[in-house]
Amino acid sequence: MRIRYFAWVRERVGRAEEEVQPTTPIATVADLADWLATRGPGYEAAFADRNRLRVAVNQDQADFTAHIAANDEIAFFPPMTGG
Amino acid sequence: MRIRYFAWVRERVGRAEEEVQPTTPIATVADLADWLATRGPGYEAAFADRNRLRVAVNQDQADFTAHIAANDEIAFFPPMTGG
Amino acid sequence: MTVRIQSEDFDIAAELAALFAGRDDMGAIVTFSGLVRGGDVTAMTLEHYPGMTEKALQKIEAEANARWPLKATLILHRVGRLLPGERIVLVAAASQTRHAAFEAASFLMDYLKTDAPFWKNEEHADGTSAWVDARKADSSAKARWR
Amino acid sequence: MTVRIQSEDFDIAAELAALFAGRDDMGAIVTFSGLVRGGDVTAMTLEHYPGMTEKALQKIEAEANARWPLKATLILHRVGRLLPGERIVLVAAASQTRHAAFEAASFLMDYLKTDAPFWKNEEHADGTSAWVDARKADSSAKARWR
Repeated sequence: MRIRYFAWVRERVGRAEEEVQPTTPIATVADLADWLATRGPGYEAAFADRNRLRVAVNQDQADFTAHIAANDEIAFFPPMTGG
Repeated sequence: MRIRYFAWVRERVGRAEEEVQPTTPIATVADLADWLATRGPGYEAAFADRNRLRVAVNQDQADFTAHIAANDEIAFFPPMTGG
Repeated sequence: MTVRIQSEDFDIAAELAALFAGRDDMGAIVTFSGLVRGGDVTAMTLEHYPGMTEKALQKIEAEANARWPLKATLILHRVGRLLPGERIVLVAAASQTRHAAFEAASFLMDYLKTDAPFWKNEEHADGTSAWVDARKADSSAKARWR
Repeated sequence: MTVRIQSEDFDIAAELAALFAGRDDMGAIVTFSGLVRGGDVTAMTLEHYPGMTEKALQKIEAEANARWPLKATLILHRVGRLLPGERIVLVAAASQTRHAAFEAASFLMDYLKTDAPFWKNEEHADGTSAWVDARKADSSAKARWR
């Protein structure tokens, strides 16, 4: 699974992207977020408040209930502020 | 009184502007239009349908009931189509 | 606030650059450009009422500035004979927020269409020409700002 | 339909000229330019999600084209570090009628603000920097198009 982080999520996690192989069963984005949050204080801080996070699966907006598979690209970021 | 004509009003009247000294008493734009319409077939055609005419007095939009005086500049033209 | 009537073409980027030079207090700029449409029309001649035109446009511009917190406005209108694809009008409104800029630019155009003394004469492919009639849609567009 | 993400500045007139070159079927063109506002902000860095950004903008553009009879659309967004007064975004919508062009450009901006993966980080005069929070006003602006 390829994970990408943007803006303050990236800063808290300490990296822009990574390949992960979760050690717990992952069916949805929520499962993945739960597992990522256990990987250290930076991750914990990044995933502390899901209301402040937005998600994309394979570069399309999604939500925490979306089902994901091993080859998917999952991104976590704050609400967008373009324009 | 200085009179100005624009667009098809100008074409029908056959001139863009003129100085006139009406031979009947003129209190309002309507009085002036009545008098101008008697000045020939072109004028008659131009002033035949007042619903199709717009008026300005001293370069401000006005209507046929507006009072006018000897030194005023009165303009007659179709509805505006700028932009 | 700038109002200009001219027969020459204008350069949108240069006009905007001049208006906003040295300023960093405007986050949002909306422009409207009106072009001569082709098809059956081979040319269009714009007549206006010098003196009254500037007065009317300044009034329209002042009204927009009274309604929205604008940082700058521009109304540039060409007159004379124009060919299809040529620019007729450029309106710009700058504000801190995009909604004020969009609304003000739209307002300026709606008022300009009905309250500024311009008249269009179209030449057609068959050699005839005709004065363009005012559109009912333009008066109702203006009415929504009351 | 054109979507472009770039770090370099752009020339509004050149962009419009390229989009409309050789065409005389569009009477109305509305543009929106977003600029970095100064004041307390000394610089702004725009981060984005390459790949998803283009996809999201193309979706927004297709939606606008489905809703209004547009002749051309353009979305140009800069990324990287920008200074006050610099251009961030240019959106353009061309149609035969001005209302379609105004509405489409306004729609494109409202959707871009909420649905395109850009994030702004502001640097302040005191040396601190902060990520810009999404504004509630932007989600309600988007909601009016439902």
